[in-house]
Amino acid sequence: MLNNYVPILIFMAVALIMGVAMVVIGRVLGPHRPDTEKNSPYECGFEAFEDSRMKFDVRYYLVAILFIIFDLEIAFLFPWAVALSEVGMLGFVAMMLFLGILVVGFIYEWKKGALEWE
Amino acid sequence: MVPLSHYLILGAILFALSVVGIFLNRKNLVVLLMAIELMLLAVNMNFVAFAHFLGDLGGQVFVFFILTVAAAESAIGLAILVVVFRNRRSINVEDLDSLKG
Amino acid sequence: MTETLLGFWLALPSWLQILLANLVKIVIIVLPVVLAVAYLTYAERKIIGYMQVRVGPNRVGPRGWLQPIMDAVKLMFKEIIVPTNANRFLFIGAPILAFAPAMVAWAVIPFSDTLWLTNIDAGLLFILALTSMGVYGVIIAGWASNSKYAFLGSLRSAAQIVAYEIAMGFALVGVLMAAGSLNLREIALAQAGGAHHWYILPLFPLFLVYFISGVAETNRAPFDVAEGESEIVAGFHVEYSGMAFALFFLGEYANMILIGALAAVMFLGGWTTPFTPAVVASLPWLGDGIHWFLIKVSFLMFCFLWFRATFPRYRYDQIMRLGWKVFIPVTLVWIVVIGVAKFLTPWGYLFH
Amino acid sequence: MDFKQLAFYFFAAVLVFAASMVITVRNPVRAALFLVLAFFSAAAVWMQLHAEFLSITLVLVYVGAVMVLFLFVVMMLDINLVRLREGFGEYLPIGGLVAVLLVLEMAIVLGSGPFGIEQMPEPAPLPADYSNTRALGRVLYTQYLYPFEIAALILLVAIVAAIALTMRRRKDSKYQNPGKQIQVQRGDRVRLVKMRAEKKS
Amino acid sequence: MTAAMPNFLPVAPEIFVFSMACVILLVDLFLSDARRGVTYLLTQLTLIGAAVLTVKGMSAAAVMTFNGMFVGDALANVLKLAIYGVTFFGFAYSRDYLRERGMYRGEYFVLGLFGVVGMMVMASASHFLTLYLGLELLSLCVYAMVALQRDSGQSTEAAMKYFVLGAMASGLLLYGMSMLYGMTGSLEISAVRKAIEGLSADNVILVFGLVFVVVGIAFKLGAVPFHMWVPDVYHGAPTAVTVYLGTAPKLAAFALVMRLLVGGLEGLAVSWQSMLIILAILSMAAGNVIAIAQDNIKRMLAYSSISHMGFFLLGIVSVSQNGYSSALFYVVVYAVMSLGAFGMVILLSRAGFEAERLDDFKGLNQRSPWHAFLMLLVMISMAGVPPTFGFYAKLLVIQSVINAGMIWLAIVAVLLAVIGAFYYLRVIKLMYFDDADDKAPLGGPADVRVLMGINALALVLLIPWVGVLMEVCRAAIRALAVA
Repeated sequence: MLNNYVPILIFMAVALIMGVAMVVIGRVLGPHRPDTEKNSPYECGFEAFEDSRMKFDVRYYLVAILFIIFDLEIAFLFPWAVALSEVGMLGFVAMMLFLGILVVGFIYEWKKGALEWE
Repeated sequence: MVPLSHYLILGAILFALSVVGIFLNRKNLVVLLMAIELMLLAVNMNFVAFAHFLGDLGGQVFVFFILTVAAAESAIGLAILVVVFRNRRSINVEDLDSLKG
Repeated sequence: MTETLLGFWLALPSWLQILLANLVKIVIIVLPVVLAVAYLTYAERKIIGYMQVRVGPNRVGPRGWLQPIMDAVKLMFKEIIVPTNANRFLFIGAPILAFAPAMVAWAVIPFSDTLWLTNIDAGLLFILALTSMGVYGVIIAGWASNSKYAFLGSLRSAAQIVAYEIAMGFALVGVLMAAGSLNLREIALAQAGGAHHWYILPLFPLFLVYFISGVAETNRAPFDVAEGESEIVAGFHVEYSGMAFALFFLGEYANMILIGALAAVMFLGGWTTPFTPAVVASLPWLGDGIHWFLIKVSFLMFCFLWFRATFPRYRYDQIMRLGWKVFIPVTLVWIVVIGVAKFLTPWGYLFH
Repeated sequence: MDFKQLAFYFFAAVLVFAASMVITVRNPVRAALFLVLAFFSAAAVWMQLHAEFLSITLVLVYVGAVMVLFLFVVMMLDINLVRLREGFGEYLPIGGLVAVLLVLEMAIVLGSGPFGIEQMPEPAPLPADYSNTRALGRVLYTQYLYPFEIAALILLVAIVAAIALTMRRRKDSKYQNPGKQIQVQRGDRVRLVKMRAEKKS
Repeated sequence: MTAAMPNFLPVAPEIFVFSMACVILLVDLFLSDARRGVTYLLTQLTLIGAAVLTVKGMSAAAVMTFNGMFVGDALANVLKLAIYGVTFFGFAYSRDYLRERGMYRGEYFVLGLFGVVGMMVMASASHFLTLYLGLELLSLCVYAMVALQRDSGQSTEAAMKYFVLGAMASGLLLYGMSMLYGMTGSLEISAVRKAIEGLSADNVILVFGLVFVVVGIAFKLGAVPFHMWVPDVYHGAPTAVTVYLGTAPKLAAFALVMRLLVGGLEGLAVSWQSMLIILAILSMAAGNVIAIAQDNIKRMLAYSSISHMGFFLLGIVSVSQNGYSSALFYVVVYAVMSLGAFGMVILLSRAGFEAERLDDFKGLNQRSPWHAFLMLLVMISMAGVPPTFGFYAKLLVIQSVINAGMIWLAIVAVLLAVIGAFYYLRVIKLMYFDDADDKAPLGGPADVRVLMGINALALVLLIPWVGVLMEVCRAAIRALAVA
């Protein structure tokens, strides 16, 4: 089993090296003449008038939180789907109950408007 | 071959780092939550190592549940953090001082 | 000559042998992928051009064939601008983070029955884990740029990627239920024996969800509002130029092709032939082979371009609604349908 | 030292390095990224313990989801970094000392005890067609049904709690439903009034 | 491999409460604010229904199901019934408080019910995994409930502190569990017990794991020196949540101690006994002494809870059937007393006014002699003055310590109890001998007044049956030993 992961390890190293190499190539071949105007962040031609780290809609957190929960549900579904033929009726019913509880949560989200983007 | 004790010592180092991180960090709540994640990682390391050397799948199942609970827990923890930030405009540990007898 | 080479090879220590052999394999995978990305951009411009009754690029080389090469060379000679107050290290690191997972995921794709880099048991899970890392490049790029437009764009992109990843994951569960394995090769082999065995038939809703989510996940038209030129100029990579930008570009297109390859393996039988064994027996040149895989992927890539040329851009709230309120319920329902069919009705064979 | 050992010590070193950076680095974004690195190397270590599913799930759930949320929070909360930075290093030597002592103590207990290579040898290699995910699925959905459903409840609680705590309808949002706007008929907006033409004065 | 169908009957109360909680969650979504009463009624009916199911399902012998993950024995049943009762009263007291503060939402009740499920899971856990999951289910609900008043700086701050320390405590507990797992090779409590019998009691690894387990438990109990969170959380949380988290979870904590230390690790009693003695003495001393200095009644009650946890640990320390049953008795009595005390704090509060300061109890006798009398009963019971349940509870615990041959410990406990009596008596003095700043008569709906009366009077009027109740506790503990 472990032997199968050795190529992946090598591939990861290769991909990272490739990425770094490409940036380095760009650095070496490309010109490097910074000036204030060029380096200022894009602002549609205006001067930057406030810090870019601004306050954000709480909805983004909510999406990320819900993402965690659903990701976990997927993590539970994977072994179930793979062992589906071996867990029998009981395992099937257990997962349906699990999904039922998830659906209750989903209805709650929906009704509360957590999935709405105004 | 790597003996079991080396995995356990790795877990112990992580655990000690997280405990020290929790007590050292008097400033940033987010880093506090990260230290708690590290602590659970240390625990999981132990369980996975034991499960492997005992040849028992129960430890792996336990880790899976710990992962689940810890993820849900950090979701709630960060939600509380966001609410605290709204009220206090700060996530400095030292600013949490309104409750003193 | 060959014998001296062989002797030299055998004289190497075993770890070096493994390393070199894998490096060669990796090069054999990476080079075509990068070339495919280059010519996908060419195809995109050409095809959309013809769809809009234009010619597309036709100056560099015969019929514009050398256009992508020239583009690459041009990008190499451009300056990499780092905005003031940007976090230098993360600013440069972000494109690498976007590029690397898009490449590594190719390690587990089976191109044909015998051609792959590695054949791990949990292949699909591995792919899902790697795709979920793509979001880091986006978030870090937006944050490190120290620019409002980039940050806003990265948040929007991230929220969108995240929403569609759920739908994608659920769609994969359906495939797993049908195939009973996480191994991509076994999934493809489970569909051998002709087009009527392909999972696209019983899992059609999941295929649609998966493919459209793939389009949304790569921030492609018509779901490219987070990079919409008219609103936030280019989204998270507005501040990037030169090779740093090229890395993002490579990553995005490699991801597109990856989505196509996965869809081909999971829903269209991968390298297996669409003809039944009876037909193949009489016409052996129609049998399994990597060419089927390439044909299927090319067709799916054509769909990506076709969508871009055809559909108007979605609004952001519509995108989020489609992901959360349409795709997730659809996939959930279909998972239950498969399960019920397998356990409670005699029609389980429809889903294998 | 064979490759397996080398890999273990390499990833263990990366893990310890990343973990110590998490608790000492000043910028929370960097701390979060080091935590990602820590999870990644932990996943690599778990892979050597033949916990294939858990190892990939750790990357999927923690690196792919939880740390994204952490990054969202540290990036979007308008944190006053200057205040967070002041007076940071003063406890560092003491903390480092405590950590070293703690580790030494734990290492003595764990290293000496019954967990050496002789007492607990490497278990027999697994059969070639062993699938960790399938094996886990098999026990999870037969023996561990009850905890499995409790886990579902915990996820439900997390959903309810997250929404109850953070969800707010913005009062100042000026949302218009474009669908409705398009569907407007002439009769809804324009009233045709019949008037007689004015007389010439 | 297909598993045999597990026996669902013993789990019926859990299934009922959790499905009702889901139903309530959904029903509440479709209710207007004016008809929120339906949610409340359904919640209370759920608790009553669960009690009925638990009583019906009682059997003499312990039942195991779900592959040894769940055990239904007398201890579990007693604890569950107490949990339903305490939660029922707590919800009733909280209703108007919530309404006046805009927190009268379904989430409070639903999270409360899920927390009850968590406690039930803990009460009948026979596997490390179910114990942990039950604990986390309860904790997650309580974290969220404390922060439910999300515009209040105090309550969100309390939630944050509670969360950080609670999560850390779970981490410590789990680290200990991992060591026990490694040494015994099992996660099932009875198997762990057997494995420990085969090892020597001073096995380094086992004791090493045990230390972490005990520290984790001490955090959850709020025993000194791991009590930092208790006063802040009790104080910062909305009183309606304090009444929830200050009562029923103590019963669940008892289950945690019994299942883990007694059920699984009794073989290591020599080691944990000395640790618990230190915790108990420190808790009684620090709790009682610091409570005197408080001028906020919620903080005072928090320190009082710390000292009561010390007394309860005394029962465990004696490592005997008698001691365990007196500890169970103590915890149940404590839950009822603390319910009464927090109920009274809620009753005194009005919209926009929290009766949190001790001074708010000034002259309560002039405002409402009846309520002052009820509070008097609760306070003397907490102080351990005869003839109240509080007195018997303390007496039994101290007796068990004496029987175990630790006379010095009993003397220390009595001395500290006397010191502790002081601050309870101060409340009584304020109520009867000081003039009220605020002369408004006490309101409160009729049902709450009746429940409050039952709650407080039970501490005295049930005294003739103290023997019967004690016998129930003994039977519960005996069942544990058999299983």
